[in-house]
Amino acid sequence: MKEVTTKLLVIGGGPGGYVAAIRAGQLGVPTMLVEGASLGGTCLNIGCIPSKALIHAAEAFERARHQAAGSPLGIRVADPQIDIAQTVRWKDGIVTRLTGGVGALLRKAGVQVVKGWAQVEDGKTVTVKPHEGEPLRIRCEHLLLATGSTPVELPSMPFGGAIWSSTDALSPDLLPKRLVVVGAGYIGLELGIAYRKLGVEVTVVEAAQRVLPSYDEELTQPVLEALRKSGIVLHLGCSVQGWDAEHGVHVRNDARAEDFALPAERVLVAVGRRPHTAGFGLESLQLDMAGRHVAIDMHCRTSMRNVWAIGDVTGEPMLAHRAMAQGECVAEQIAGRNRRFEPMAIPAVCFTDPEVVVVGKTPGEARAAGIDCIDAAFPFAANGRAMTLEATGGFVRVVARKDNHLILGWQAVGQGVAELAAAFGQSMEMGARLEDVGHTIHAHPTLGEAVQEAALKALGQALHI
Amino acid sequence: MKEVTTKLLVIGGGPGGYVAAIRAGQLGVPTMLVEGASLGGTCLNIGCIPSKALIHAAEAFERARHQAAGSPLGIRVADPQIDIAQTVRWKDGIVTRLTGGVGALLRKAGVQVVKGWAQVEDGKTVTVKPHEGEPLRIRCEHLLLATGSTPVELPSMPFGGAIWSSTDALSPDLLPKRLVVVGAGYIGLELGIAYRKLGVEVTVVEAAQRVLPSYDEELTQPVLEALRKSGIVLHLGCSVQGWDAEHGVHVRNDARAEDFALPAERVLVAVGRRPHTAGFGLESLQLDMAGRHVAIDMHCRTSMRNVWAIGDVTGEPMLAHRAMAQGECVAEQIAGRNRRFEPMAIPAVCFTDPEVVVVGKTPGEARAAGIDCIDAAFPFAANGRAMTLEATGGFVRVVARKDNHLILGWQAVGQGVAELAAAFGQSMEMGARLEDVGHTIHAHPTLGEAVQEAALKALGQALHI
Amino acid sequence: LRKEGERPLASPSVRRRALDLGLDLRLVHGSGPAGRIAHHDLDAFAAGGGQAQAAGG
Ligand SMILES: Cc1cc2nc3c(=O)[nH]c(=O)nc-3n(C[C@H](O)[C@H](O)[C@H](O)COP(=O)(O)OP(=O)(O)OC[C@H]3O[C@@H](n4cnc5c(N)ncnc54)[C@H](O)[C@@H]3O)c2cc1C
Ligand SMILES: Cc1cc2nc3c(=O)[nH]c(=O)nc-3n(C[C@H](O)[C@H](O)[C@H](O)COP(=O)(O)OP(=O)(O)OC[C@H]3O[C@@H](n4cnc5c(N)ncnc54)[C@H](O)[C@@H]3O)c2cc1C
Repeated sequence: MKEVTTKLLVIGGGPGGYVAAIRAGQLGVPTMLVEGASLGGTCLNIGCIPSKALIHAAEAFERARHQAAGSPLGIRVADPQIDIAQTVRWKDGIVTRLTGGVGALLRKAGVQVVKGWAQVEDGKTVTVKPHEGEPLRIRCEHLLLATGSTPVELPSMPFGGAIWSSTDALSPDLLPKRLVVVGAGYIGLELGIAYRKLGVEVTVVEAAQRVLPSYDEELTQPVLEALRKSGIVLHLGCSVQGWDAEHGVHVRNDARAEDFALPAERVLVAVGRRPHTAGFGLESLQLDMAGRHVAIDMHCRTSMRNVWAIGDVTGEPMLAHRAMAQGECVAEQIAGRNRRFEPMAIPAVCFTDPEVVVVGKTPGEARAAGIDCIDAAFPFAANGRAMTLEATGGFVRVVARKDNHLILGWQAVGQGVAELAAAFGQSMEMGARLEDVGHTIHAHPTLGEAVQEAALKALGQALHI
Repeated sequence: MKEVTTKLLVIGGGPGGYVAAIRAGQLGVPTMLVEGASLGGTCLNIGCIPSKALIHAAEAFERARHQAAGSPLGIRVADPQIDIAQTVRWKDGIVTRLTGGVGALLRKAGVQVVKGWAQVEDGKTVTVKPHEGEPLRIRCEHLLLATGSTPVELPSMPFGGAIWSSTDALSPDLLPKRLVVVGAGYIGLELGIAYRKLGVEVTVVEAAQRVLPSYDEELTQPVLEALRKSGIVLHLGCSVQGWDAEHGVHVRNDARAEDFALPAERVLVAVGRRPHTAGFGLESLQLDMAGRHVAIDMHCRTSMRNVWAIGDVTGEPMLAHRAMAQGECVAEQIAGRNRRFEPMAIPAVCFTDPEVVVVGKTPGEARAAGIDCIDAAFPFAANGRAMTLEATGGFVRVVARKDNHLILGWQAVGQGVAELAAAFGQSMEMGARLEDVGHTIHAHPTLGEAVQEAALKALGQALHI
Repeated sequence: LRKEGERPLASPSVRRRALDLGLDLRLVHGSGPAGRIAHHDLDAFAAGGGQAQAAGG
């Protein structure tokens, strides 16, 4: 077997792995990266990017359908149609451009990419059977695990055929008449809403009593209302038992001990993601685990010296920008710098309709942490820009310490609030107080004015409410 | 004549005046506000809000027209139509809601509103002939001038009939086949682009050699390209001489000394706005002026004791959010607080397509001020979110001091960049350095990632380019 | 301290507190990055009776 040596070996070319490799390369660290599937990982190929592309197309189609029914703006169209195969081709074009771009960035940074599945031998040795060429043994000084996560399967409904994972839902073979979505977390809802907008009858089954159960209720209320208005049928407090082609999904209402069936041509199972830790020899390292994921410290170090781990394989929050930031952090440490992964806040965005953004602590979390805090919400119904965008649902909420007004968290729900995450994150990292945001001039007319007004409202000085 | 006395009298119910009055009322200052036209001023009635509503409708119609021609997303519609009278009604509905809201906010703050035109007698006395009821003499301790601005008229083409001011263009009697826009500042371009999207043949005549001449060329380049692509015809370096119904607008190419005519059913004259200082007795106060506008100091004080001025009547930048911030500043001072109007930055947004945002200094301005600075731009072509939104034109640019990396300015051009202004403004006010923004985790996938990448690029650490 | 005529670097909340306390930020030493004046710098200055610290202090 051919042997090579490198300083840093990265397993996994998702946002965690590729960013770590690029940054290490920039800093002159000899770096190799092994990727078995496609550069860009879940995020670029079957996650963040293709889902947002599909959502964008679905929104455009929904607008067209609304206009066909006559719009308050005075616009009218006839006969809206969507060729979903073309939509998928468009989406694939974006994925190809982005994954090609990642390859070019890695090359530019001097990273050697090996295409194939890595098998861990020990903390300094990995073997790969590349898709092309002879098997390779790579010896490294530092090993970085960035193997990501995979969708959780239900034993009663394994993926395949009519049972879709999120990956299948992003490259549909057809638009089903009826889709059942199992799981009302962000992935299930993002895709469920998109399919509804594409004209599909969508039913969501969720075991918890609420949608987006990891978010607080006030925040998810506008999403719930929008779901109902869109005609999505919800079965909360229900679990799925199985599926057959004739009757569809077998569902049990847990509280009422009632069983019923939901007919559907396709079922999207979106009940979570599991860190990818098995099947490639990782067990042999006997790393400390934290539940299902690899345990890491604030330096992204595992329990074995010079073995690092980042991204989804290290558990929640499983988000691309966390993986990237961890990747940068590890690369700089391997280049000899003193770094820690200790952000003040990691924003989380649901690209539902309305969108949801959470940065830092919610009022409930702050109180649970024993902090004396104030919070205030400013509704988009009182924001001029929102009116001109036909987007008056939702609000911006701020949470701050009562004593010194230090901002502890931001939450927002509404159309287009994802782009407010930049201001939220920056204000948290800068240690801003309510006065800082409240007395910053925000451009008129923008949704961002609601950010300023929320801060002013918490100070008892709101102007527009 | 009936006489009343108040502590603060505000003339003008635009964003400057109404915010000053609300804040003063909140702080317990006895306050009266006189408005001759409609609460909300230019901004809510015939400016920011109605223009953004029209732009939103025009964009929706353009998308429909594109879909009729077949879209890369696979969406197709037939026979897109717009009923512009309905669009105007929808826009008017928003205006009514907002101006009604301002009235309610003023009442809630305990402000007494007088509807009528104010006539200044002296620095402490104003008379009003209200639209309803008997004439009134108001004596005040503090007089606040917030009389705004009015569109500049061309002597050769006075407003009326086929010659539109921006106000007329926001409530069109019809969609002309051909529209000539005189002036390629932000108001002319915002409206010109909207009309083009509504299907009108639009020609823009501008005396300068560039569109948006007050912005730097790199920033306006993507706008220029988009104008050309949209089929808008530009005549730069040209001045208008007059209009007649038969030939249209008479234009002179100044450099070539060539004359030609541009046939058009309507002509929008958008050559600037003039502070509203005449016709209501202001001259009698003999206030110091700075050119055409009332001169003020950093406290928004005029040259006469206890006479204050804010907003467009005090000159550039003529922006609603500046007027509001000045209004707050004056109200707090009259309530006895120590305040100055000295923001680090006042954002300016052009809602063209693509949008343009400028906050703080451009590279050129920083260099002209003798500052040793670095700047870097990150293109949306390398941003995943932009790809999924079909919005890859434009970039985010940052300017920072070379020595300590203090951020001096942000500029952005692209679809949807208006909402980045919140992050830009906050980072400037907080005194952020490139490292602060570059090492803040920005949510993926958002346009906001381009903000982080621009900061990283200025540091030589960009990851995605 | 900072160069003659250079504007003190401080966030809106610090600027406003200085105005409320009647303190001149131009005299306050900024301990933060790029000479940014933090709330604790203002507190220290106010505790010192609002006197300018010695140059370089
Ligand atoms: C539908 C969907 C939508 C999402 N939307 C968002 C969103 O909007 N925003 C957000 O922040 N996050 C989103 N996520 C989550 C995001 O995709 C992940 O958090 C992110 O991709 C994690 O990055 P990573 O580098 O840790 O792992 P991954 O992206 O999963 O990459 C891991 C890579 O490692 C490779 N690999 C694994 N084992 C081996 C081996 N033995 N040898 C070689 N290669 C190997 C895999 O092939 C894969 O390419 C979404 C996920 C899904 C499924
Ligand atoms: C088409 C257009 C689009 C615009 N878009 C934007 C934008 O997107 N963002 C932005 O920030 N700015 C925008 N502006 C500019 C913005 O509208 C002004 O900067 C803002 O309205 C200024 O506020 P103001 O309170 O100073 O004056 P105004 O809003 O002009 O209000 C002055 C008020 O005073 C009243 N008044 C005057 N004299 C008297 C008197 N003697 N007695 C009683 N009442 C009197 C007037 O009737 C008026 O209501 C736009 C302007 C136009 C024309």
